[in-house]
Amino acid sequence: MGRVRAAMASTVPAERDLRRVIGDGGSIPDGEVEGVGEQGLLDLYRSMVLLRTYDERSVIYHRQGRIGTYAIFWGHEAIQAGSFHALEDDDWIFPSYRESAIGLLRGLPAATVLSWWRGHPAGWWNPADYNLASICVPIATQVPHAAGLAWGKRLRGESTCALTFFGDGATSEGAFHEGANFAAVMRAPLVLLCNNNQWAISTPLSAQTKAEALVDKALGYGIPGVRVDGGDVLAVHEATREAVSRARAGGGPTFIEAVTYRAAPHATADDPGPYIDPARVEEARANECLGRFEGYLRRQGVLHDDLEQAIKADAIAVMRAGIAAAEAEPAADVSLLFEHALAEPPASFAHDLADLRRILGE
Amino acid sequence: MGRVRAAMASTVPAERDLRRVIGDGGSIPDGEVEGVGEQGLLDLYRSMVLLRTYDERSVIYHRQGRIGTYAIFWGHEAIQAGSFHALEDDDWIFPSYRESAIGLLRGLPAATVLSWWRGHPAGWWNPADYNLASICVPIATQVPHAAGLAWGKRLRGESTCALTFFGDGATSEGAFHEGANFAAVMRAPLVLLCNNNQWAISTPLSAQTKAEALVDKALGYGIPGVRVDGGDVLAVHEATREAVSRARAGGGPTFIEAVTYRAAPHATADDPGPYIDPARVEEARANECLGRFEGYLRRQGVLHDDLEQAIKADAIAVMRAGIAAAEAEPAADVSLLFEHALAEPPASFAHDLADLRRILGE
Amino acid sequence: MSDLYLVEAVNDALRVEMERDEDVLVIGEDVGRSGGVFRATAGLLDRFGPDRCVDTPLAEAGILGSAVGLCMAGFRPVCEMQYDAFSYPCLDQLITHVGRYRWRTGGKMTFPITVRMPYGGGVRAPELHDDSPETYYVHTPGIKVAIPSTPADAKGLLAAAIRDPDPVVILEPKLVYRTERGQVPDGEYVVPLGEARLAREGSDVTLVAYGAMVRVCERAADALDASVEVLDLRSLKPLDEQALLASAAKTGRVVLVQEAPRTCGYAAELAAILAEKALLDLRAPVVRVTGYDVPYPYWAIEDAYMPSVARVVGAARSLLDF
Amino acid sequence: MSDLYLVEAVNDALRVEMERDEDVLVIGEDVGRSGGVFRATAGLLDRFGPDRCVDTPLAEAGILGSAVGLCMAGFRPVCEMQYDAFSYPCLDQLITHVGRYRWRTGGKMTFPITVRMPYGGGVRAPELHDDSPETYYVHTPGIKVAIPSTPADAKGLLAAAIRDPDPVVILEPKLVYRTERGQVPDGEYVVPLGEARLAREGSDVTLVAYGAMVRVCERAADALDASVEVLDLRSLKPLDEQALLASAAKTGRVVLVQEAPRTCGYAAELAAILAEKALLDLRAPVVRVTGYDVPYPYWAIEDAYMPSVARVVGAARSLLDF
Ligand SMILES: Cc1ncc(C[n+]2csc(CCOP(=O)(O)OP(=O)(O)O)c2C)c(N)n1
Ligand SMILES: Cc1ncc(C[n+]2csc(CCOP(=O)(O)OP(=O)(O)O)c2C)c(N)n1
Ligand SMILES: [Mg+2]
Ligand SMILES: [Mg+2]
Repeated sequence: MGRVRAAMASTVPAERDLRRVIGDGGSIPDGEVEGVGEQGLLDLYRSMVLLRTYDERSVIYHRQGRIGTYAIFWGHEAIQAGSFHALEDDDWIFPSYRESAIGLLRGLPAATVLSWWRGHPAGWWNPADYNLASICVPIATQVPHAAGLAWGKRLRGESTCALTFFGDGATSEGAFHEGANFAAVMRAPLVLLCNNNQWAISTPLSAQTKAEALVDKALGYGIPGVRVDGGDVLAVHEATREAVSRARAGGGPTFIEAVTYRAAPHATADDPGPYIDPARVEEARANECLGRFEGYLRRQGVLHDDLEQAIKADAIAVMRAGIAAAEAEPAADVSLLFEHALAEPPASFAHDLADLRRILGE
Repeated sequence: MGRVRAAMASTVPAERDLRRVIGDGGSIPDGEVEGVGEQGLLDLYRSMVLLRTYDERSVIYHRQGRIGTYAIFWGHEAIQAGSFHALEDDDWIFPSYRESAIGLLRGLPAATVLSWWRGHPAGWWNPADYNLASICVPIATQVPHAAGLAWGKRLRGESTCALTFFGDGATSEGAFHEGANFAAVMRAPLVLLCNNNQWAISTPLSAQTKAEALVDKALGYGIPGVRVDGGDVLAVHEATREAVSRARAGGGPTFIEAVTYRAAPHATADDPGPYIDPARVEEARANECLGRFEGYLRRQGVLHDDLEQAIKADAIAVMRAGIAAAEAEPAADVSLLFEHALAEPPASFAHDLADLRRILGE
Repeated sequence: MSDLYLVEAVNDALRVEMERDEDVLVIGEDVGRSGGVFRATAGLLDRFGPDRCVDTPLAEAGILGSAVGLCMAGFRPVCEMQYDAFSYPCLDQLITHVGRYRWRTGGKMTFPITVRMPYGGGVRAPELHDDSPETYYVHTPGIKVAIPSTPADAKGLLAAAIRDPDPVVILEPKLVYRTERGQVPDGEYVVPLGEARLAREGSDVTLVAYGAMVRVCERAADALDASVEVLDLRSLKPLDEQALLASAAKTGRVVLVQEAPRTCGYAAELAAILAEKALLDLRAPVVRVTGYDVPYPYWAIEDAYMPSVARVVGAARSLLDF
Repeated sequence: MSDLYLVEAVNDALRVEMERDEDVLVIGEDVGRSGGVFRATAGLLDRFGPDRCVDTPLAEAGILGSAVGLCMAGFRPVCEMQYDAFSYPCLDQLITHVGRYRWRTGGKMTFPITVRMPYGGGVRAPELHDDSPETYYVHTPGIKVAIPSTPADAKGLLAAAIRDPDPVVILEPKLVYRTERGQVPDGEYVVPLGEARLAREGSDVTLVAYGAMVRVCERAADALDASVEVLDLRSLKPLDEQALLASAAKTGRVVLVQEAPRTCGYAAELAAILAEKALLDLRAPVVRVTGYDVPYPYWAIEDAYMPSVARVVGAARSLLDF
């Protein structure tokens, strides 16, 4: 445990350059983000509530055996919602498993995402329908995809840009490095959004890198980098907006390090007990992003009890409908094993399927 | 050609932070490296001459069909010799194909290296005999090897360190990134020596990275970085010495960017005509590292004609003996196909070999 | 003897071998503080300290690449790849260096690297937690490959791999990590590479498998009204060719079972050996029961992808009725 | 018709397809300014500009990974891997994404990526410029693989790959890049994937090969005093199984030739198909003539590693005398 604490200590977020907008309701005053009015604030809030609700319900659904293993993103809502609202609808998003529900903010049915976690092909979607890539499971491998898409959009002369999410651990992978470098060299309009929650499963940031801050990697790619408080939705939003407009203006990619702390298990299968310091987790939970934003909205007089309840009720309704729809999905037909693997399937597929149906007594 | 020149322009080495010791014999005065006396200067010179001779002879041997394709390192001798002499004999070296002859400075027979380029198993050596890893062909893949060796030496409590050479293009590979990060995290006593000759075959540095300087990558690994004039053997030597002592003191790895310019074809098989600016090459050749060092040594009164001729004659003798010995090697027996692939070969190998001998009528 | 789950036997092997030889290091993602996502390395950090059980950065090529260097410093690294499909980033180091470096030194330097990983499907996991990548490893020169199906073999084969002077890849069937317990010898226990295990004797038809498919074949054997032989290969490279040919000679009917996609899967290699060396013994075609040549599916339909008892039974019957 | 070297036919195909479809991009290391280390992409930069013929950073996973994103933007990227053994860093993207992404979208999105590379030995090159990596590609679901042996097929198969909605890997035998010229149709020319070519008709024994080994088999056919059929597969996945089975049915004797290491090589897949579907046609064992299960050697001894005419002749004789 001693060893673990030692690690912990050095993974407490360095305050260095940490941009914030939301105050603490006391000595630190609230700021504002230019151009984000009451409507904008409430849009951010609705998105955060929807994500939070999705996450909390999913953990329950998992316990009830209604979805499979699930990667919890409790406490990451400010990063996801704040950056999302800096994008236009035709900008592309490349999520990792940690942002599995980001599509909900673009109208992707909750049932689709829940089906994905249920291991059901109803979890498929066409990335082009939502400008949203599939959920990426292998760490950092989505970064070159995002670089390629953004590069391609520039080649087409479109003003579209792309944003990809990845974690602190992901920055150790060659795929991150190659993707970030491609984006820089190709002047790809891309936002490289690093969710630095300071843990890669049980591996603390201190065992992942010796960089003082992950944002220091930006210089090595010759791109701008900015470091924000990942628990401050407005700071994330503002930083992403700047990166997006730079990208649209032909300024290429920006690396954003959004610093937060993983205050939940890595996934439903994970037990952080052996490796994480409960006190530090409590601290993070006490300071979690949704509560901070609610305090801000109330201090601004934008949020009041009725509205909060209405918004939360809507989110719960979305999830209720979503899980019901996901569970109403008929069992997937085994033909789906073969059907979409290739646009032009070989003869062997038909033979294999017939054989399989015979065995299954269909 | 316009496109190419544009690229060229931006690949002229930025002077930023470029450390130099050797002056220009005019306005820029000569410096000195503390602790490097006449003997040390002549050791560096002998090594540079031996490498230069190896390289120039090899190009001739290739034309004569006495060795195969060969990666030319003309103009890189200052980087190789300068860094080499900052190491002790039990420090490890991890070369790329570009440093194929670095072993000569440790007593590896020229015949061995020439045999390697002749595709002959006599080109094998035991890395442990010279603390010199095998010549690494896949770009940047030796970097994690060096990180692992250095990490292991630290675990053993030895004061040994390691140095690995790689190019500017190599910094784009995931293998470089992962290796550098491992070295930093494991506090491995390693010198990451980047030979920035500004070209990766036909790809200019400007198409490789948008970083203002490759040394800027060091910050992202949380390690010190230094940028030196790769044509200045004393600057390279001094910088490497500092990195080595930091490594021995437990300070972990250092990234050194040694800036030079590839004034020869990438390899004997390459024709730079279509992509390189001859004027820029001429400039580089006029300012090549051996001549610069000879000027310095003469200004210091350390070198005079007889000595220079003697040293160059020795080097040529080494190469004459080397190629003779390499050519005297008997043809390799086909059993070598199988013999060393596994410490415990499967039965099939004996059968395959017998079969092969039968076919070959042996 | 202890009654252990397969994953516990892996843990036992690691502990015993690390005690036996202090040059043995365990490195990988999450192998230390958490003891591994499957707990295969549980307790090793506390017992052997952070220098011998190392949580590495998240980079598989970095793990295997630095293992090459650790060998040069005299260590015997045991690299954990967290899951089958997450081992692919290390293939470049495996193919270009791990399998070739010894040859490159004229046999002067050995690379006793062990790469171990959970592999295979059927565990209701998200995408890319279900692959059977043995072909990529078996095809690579200079690499040995073993796949246990029982707790005892999981311990013995891993111990053999760690002691082996050559690089060995051990694929551990995660589907049976914690299904049935088995008797495992305490202390040092080695199962030599290259020796198959006759899981069941029979004379009418041979079912050849490894890893999780051995159980499937045993159940198929129960379901068949014939004398069925089940051969658990245990070691894919080196292969116990004699055991394969002997069983084929005995039954003349061979079903080859693998989870991996069919094309160029390991069953193809076995079939090729039979077609070359056992032709006259064969009383019926050699049939393969394998995963399909499609991406491993989402788990709601994974059971239809995995070779099932029914598919193996069907294949065996087709040979018996041939 | 033009009389071209194989590598010139590759260049011709790229030019024609880039003219035909402006979504076709050529990306890779040194494909632009220098026109490729083998000149396969010569002239494309000048003709189509730096947006369509792109010198990328030195990172194979980055090349293939960004190609996935380029497809999402509607392009048809043709990725050059500079050499066989330098394609290994891209295997992770290939296996985890290129071969699976279409399935992952329920077939809604296609990934018309072409990966092409020079492959194979015999060119007196330094280490790792000689591999035959087809198994790694063929075994991967969602990937098609073709290997031409003639200039005309090099053009036609590459054109087919570029137009194909699925990812296709083309391995070009660098040994025959500039050995013999061949007649190549001008302008648009497509050789459909999945159709083998009967290089030579015969009735006593079949030699099955692809790439540079087709020439070796033809020479072996000349050397044999028997009626020899030579089947040039051209496309490994999809495979022209009918052509293989038809020839096996005709001659009853089959020799499978590949440069790659034996274990789990593509010849194993062919042998397995024969053992399952042609058993009763076989008059002799199915034999493989392959590279050995060792690292590709230094070039002074590479001729002993490569399947030779003598080895193929020996194998064929053993079947004829069986
Ligand atoms: C290539 C690869 N290696 C290993 C894994 C297993 N794995 C899943 S999540 C994870 C940790 C990722 O940490 P980080 O990048 O910080 O993202 P976070 O989960 O904290 O959001 C690991 C190692 C994987 N999915 N992909
Ligand atoms: C993984 C890999 N990809 C491609 C190549 C082919 N190749 C050989 S040298 C070279 C350029 C390397 O440039 P750089 O790293 O700058 O080193 P330099 O040759 O300039 O010393 C390339 C692409 C290779 N050897 N390895
Ligand atoms: Mg994290
Ligand atoms: Mg270079």
